[in-house]
Amino acid sequence: MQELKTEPTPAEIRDQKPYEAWGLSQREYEYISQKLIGRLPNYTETGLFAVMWSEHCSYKDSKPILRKFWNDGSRVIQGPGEGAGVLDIGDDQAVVFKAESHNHPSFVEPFEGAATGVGGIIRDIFSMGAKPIASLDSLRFGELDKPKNRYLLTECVAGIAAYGNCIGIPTVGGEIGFDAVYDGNPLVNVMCVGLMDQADLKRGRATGTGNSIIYVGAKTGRDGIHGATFASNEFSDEKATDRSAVQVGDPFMEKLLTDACLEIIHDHSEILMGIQDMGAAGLVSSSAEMASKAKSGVTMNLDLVPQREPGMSAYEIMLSESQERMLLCVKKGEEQTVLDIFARYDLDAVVVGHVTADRQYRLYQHGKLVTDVPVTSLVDDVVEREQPKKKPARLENVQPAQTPVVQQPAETLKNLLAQPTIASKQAVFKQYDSQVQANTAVTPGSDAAVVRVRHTKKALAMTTDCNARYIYLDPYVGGQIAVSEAARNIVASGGIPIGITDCLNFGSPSDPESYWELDQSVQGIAQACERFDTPVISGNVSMYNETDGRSIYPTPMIGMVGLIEDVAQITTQSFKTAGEAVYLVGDTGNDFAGSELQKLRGQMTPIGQLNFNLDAEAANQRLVQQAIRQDLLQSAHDLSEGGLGVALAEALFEYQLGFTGQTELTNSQLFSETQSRFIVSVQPKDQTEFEALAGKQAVLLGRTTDQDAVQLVTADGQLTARSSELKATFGGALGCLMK
Amino acid sequence: MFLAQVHVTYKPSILDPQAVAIKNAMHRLDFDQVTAVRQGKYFEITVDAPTSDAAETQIEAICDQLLANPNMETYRYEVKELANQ
Amino acid sequence: MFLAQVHVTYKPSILDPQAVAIKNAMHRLDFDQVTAVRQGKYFEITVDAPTSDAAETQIEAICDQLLANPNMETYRYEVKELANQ
Amino acid sequence: MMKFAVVSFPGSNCDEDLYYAITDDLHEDATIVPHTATDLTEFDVILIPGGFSYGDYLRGGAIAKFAPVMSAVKAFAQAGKPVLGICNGFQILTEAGLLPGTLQHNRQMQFICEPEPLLVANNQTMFTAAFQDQQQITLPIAHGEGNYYCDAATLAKLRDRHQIAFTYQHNPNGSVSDIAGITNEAGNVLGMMPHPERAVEAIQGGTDGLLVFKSLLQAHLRTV
Ligand SMILES: Nc1ncnc2c1ncn2[C@@H]1O[C@H](COP(=O)(O)OP(=O)(O)O)[C@@H](O)[C@H]1O
Ligand SMILES: [Mg+2]
Repeated sequence: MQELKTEPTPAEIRDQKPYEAWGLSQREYEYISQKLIGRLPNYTETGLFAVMWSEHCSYKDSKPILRKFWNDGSRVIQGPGEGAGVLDIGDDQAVVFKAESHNHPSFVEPFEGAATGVGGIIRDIFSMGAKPIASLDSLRFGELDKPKNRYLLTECVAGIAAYGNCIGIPTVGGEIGFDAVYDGNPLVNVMCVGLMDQADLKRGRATGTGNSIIYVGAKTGRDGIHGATFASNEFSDEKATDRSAVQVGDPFMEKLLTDACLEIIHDHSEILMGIQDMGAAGLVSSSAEMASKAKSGVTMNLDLVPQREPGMSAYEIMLSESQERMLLCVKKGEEQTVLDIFARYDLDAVVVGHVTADRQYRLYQHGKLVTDVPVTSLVDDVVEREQPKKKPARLENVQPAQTPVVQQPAETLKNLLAQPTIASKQAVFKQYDSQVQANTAVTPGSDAAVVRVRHTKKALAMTTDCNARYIYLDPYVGGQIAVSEAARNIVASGGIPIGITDCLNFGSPSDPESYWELDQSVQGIAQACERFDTPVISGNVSMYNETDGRSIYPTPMIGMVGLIEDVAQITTQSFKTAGEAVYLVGDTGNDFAGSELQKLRGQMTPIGQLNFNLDAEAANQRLVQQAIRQDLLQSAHDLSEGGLGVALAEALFEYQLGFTGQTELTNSQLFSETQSRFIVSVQPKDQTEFEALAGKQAVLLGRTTDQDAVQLVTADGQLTARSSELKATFGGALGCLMK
Repeated sequence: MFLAQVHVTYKPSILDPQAVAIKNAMHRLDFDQVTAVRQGKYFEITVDAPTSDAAETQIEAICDQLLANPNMETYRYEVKELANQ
Repeated sequence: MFLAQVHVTYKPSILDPQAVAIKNAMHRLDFDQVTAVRQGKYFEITVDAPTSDAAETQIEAICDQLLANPNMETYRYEVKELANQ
Repeated sequence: MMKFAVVSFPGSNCDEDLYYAITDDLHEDATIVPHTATDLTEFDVILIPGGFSYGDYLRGGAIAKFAPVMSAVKAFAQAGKPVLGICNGFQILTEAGLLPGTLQHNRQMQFICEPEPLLVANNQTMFTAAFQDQQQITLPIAHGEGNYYCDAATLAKLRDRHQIAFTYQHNPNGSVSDIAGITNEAGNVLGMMPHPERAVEAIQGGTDGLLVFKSLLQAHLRTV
C-alpha cells in the first residue's frame, strides 16, 4: 500500500481528523479502523468511508424508520433497494417509478441543480430495464415577493424543461407550493415513471466471478465531490462558498446513454449481469453496492476510468458526481458486444475492472493498490442509529381552528384563486414538453396526468402531492392525508391507485423533534398505503433541510401511480357541457386548520387540529371509482387547497361554462378544507342512476350553464361572479408574480 | 457614451457539453487539426454613463448580477468611449 | 499551435430576442443607463496547423460552414500563435 | 403500401412518434432510418422528426445538417419527392438550405408547449390537400426556437409563390407574418413547427394532424 506524497498518511489522518469535516464521526472512524478493517484507513479509503457512511448513501438515520413503510402487495415485483421499484400491471408488463430530491444542488445552482435532478432519476428508471415514459416535478419555494425566490423558481423550471424536453421524456405533472419556510431551502423533487416488459427486468448486481465491470458515459471530472456528504449537512450561508465544481447536465448524452443501455437490455440480456447508475458518490457507491448485493468483490483499475481533467486523485475519481455515467457488469468474454453498441452511439465505454469471489473492494491507481477493504465495510456494516425523538411542544393541547367569517365569498374566492399555491401553474408547465412520445392523454392542469400504454387498452395515471401545512400540524394524520390526496387525484382521473414513491424532505435527524416528525409521518403514510393497497416501492430521503438553524415544514412528497384498465374510463376535472348536474361527494365540516383561507387571513404559520377519517376517504373514493366504471360521470375533481369554492371554479374554466346552484353550506364552508371530497358532474339522463349509487354520500349542488356567471346560494349568503373573471385571475396570477 | 465588450466563459473545471458537441462536429467535418474548443458568450453593451469609471462600475455590477453565473463562469470586459454621433 | 478567437454576432438588421430579453432584465434591475445590448457567441479554437495562414483557412471554413448562420449572423476572428508548451 | 422513411439523428426524440403515426394511424409502411444511411431512393416520403439533434448545442439543426444522410435527403428533394421536416426537422431543413429563413429563439425566450390554433394558408400542396382552404385547425407546438425569421425580400417571395402553408392564429413565438410552416418553391419540401404526429388519435386531444399524412397518401395514390 502506498500513498501519493501529497496525501496525509494514515497516522496523520488519525491525528488531524480530516474525516470529521467530511461527516464521519470519531466513533465511526474508530469502529471502521478497529472492528471492520483492523488498521488505519489511508486517505482514499477514509474518503470512501466518509461518503458511503453518510446519511445520503447509507440511510443510517432514516433506515430504522423507513422499515415501518408497507412494501407488500400483490403487484410488487421489486420493492425498495434497487434503482427503482417495479409493479405488475398485467400483460407481462410492469411500471417502474421512483422520486428523488435535488434540494441542495438546486439552491446552489438552480438551473443545473434541477436539470441534473431530472437526469439522475431517469437513470434510475432505465437501469431497471424500463423505458422512461413520464416525469413529474414537485417544487417548494419561499414566497415570490422576494426576488431570490423568483429567481430560484424561474431557473429551476428552466432547468427541468431544458433537460426533460431535450431527452424526450414528457413532463406531465407535478405541484408547486410557496411558503416562507422554504426561503433559502427550496425543494426540488423529481419523479420518473417507466414502462417495461417484465422479462427485461435488470438489477444493480455485480455477479459472477471474473465478469467484467464496464464504465460507460460521460468522462469523470471533479464535479460535485462531496455532494453526498454535502447533502447530508445542514446548509448555512457560510457553506455556500465551500463547494467544488457544479455538476452540469448533458441531456443529449443521457439520451444516447438511455437508448444504448435499453438496446443492450433488449437484445443482449443474457450477457448483462447487472447495471446501475452512478448517482450520489458516483463510482464508489455504484460499484460497492453492486458487489454488496451480489455478495461478491470487485477490483478496478482507476487509470482506465475516462477522465475529463488531468491529475485526478483516486479519491476524486471515486467520489466524483459527474453526470450521465453508468456501470455495467458483463459476462466475461462478451465485453466486445457491449463495447461495440456503445461505440455506435459514440459513447465512451471501458472495461475498468472485474468481479472477484473474495468480497474485497480493491482499487488500483498508477500500478499501486490504493484501496483494499471488505465490500461489507463500505455498504452493509454501516451502524444504524435510531435517534432520540421528541414531540414538539406546538402539538400539545391543540384546539380546533377558528372558523373565519366570510362576508363576500366572491372576493374570497378571487383572492384564493390568485394565491400562487392555488393559481394555475400553466406559466410553468407550458415550458415543459408534456406530449413527446405521443401518449399523453391528460396533460398538466387536471387532477392526475394520464399516459396511455400504447398498443393496449391501459393507461397510467400519476400525481405528486403533499400539503406540508397539514404535516406541520400533525405529521401522522398529515401523512395519511398526503397519500389520500394522491389517491383521490388518481381516482378522479379514472384510475386504481397501485403504489407510491416518496421524497421525505425533513430537517436534521439529530433534532429530536424533526426525527419525531419523520417517524410520525412515515407511520401515517404507511397506514394509508396499506388501506389503499398502494405499497411504497421506492423513495428518497432528504434531511438537513435547514438554513441557519430554521427548518422547513416537514414535507414528505408522495408520488403515486394508478392503473386505468381501459382508456375509455379516463376522466378529467372539467365540466364538459352546459346542463350537467354537479354533485358534491363527501361531508363538509368547518376545517380551517392549515387551510389556504387561514393563510390568506394572515395566519402564516398553520394552526389548529386536523380532522381526518380513512374510512370516509375510502368510501368516497370507492363511490367515484364505481360511478366512473358505470360510465356515469362527465367529470370528477378532488377538493384540495381552497375547498369547494376553488374546485368548482377550476372545473368551469376549460370549456368556459357557468354554474348556478344552491347549498346548505355556509359562506365560509365553501372554503373549508375538509378531506375526502370530490365534485362530479353527471348528465341529466344519468342522475337517477348516480343518485341511487351514491345515496347519502353525494348531494346535488346545481347545474352547469352556458352563461358567463357563477351563482351559488349558500346558507348565509350568495356567491356571484363572472366565470371569465375567475378564470383570468386563476390563469394569470402565477405568471404575474414570476415577472 | 461607452461601449463595453464582455466575454463570459466557463471556469476550466466545468463540463461544457456544447463545446464538446461542437468539437465533435468539427472532427466529423474533417477539421482534424482542431485540438480544443471552448465557447462562451459575448456581449456589447452601450452605457450612457458620465465617466469611464462610472460605466465600469455598472458593467461590473451587471456581469455579477446578470450576465455571469459565479458558480460556473468567469467574465472579463473592456470599456471604451464611443465617439459622439 | 494557433489559437483563434471567434466572435459570431447577429447582423445589425436582425432583432435578437435574447438580447432584447437581457436588456429588459437590465432595466428591471435598474441599470437604466444601458441603451443597447447586442449579444453573440464567442469561441476559442486551438488548431494544430503548420502556419498561421493554414490556421486561418481552417477557421474561415469552420465559421462559414458551422459556427455562423449566414442568414442572420456575421463573424470575425483573430488567430495568434501559441507559445510552445 | 406507401413507404415513409423517418430519419433519426442522435438526439431526435419524435422519431418513434412519427413511426407510430404512420403505422398505427395512417396504416402505411414506415422505417426509422439512421443518420448514417446514404441511400433513401426506395422510399416515397422522407420525414425529419422533432427533437434535439446533437443536443441542438450550437443552433437547432446546425450540426445535423452535416450528417451523412443529408446528402441523400437533398438528392431526394431535388428529385421532387416529398420531404417533411417537423419542429427540429424544420430547423434542419433551413440550416441545410432546403428551405429559406431561420428559426430563432421564441420571442419570450421560453420553451412553449401548448395546443395552437392554426390556419391552413395553402391547401394546394401535397402536404395540405386534404384540408379545406383556410381551414382552422389545432396542432400541438413544443419548441424553444420556433420564431421564424426571413428578410423582407424572402417573405415577399414566400407570399408570391404561395409557399406559406400554415400560419398561427395567435402568434405564440414572434414568427414573421405568423408563419408556422412553409414549403420550398417547388412545393415538395415542407417545414413546420407544429407537430402533426401528436394529433392523429382522439386520445391525444385531436386528429387534425392526420390530414397532413393523408394528404401525402392521396398525392402518392394519384401518382401510382
Ligand atoms: N411543477 C409542475 N409541473 C407540472 N405540472 C404541474 C406543476 N405544478 C402543478 N402542475 C399541474 O397543475 C395541476 C394542478 O396541480 P395541483 O394544484 O397541485 O393539483 P391538486 O391540488 O389536484 O393536487 C395538475 O395537473 C398538476 O400536475
Ligand atoms: Mg386535484
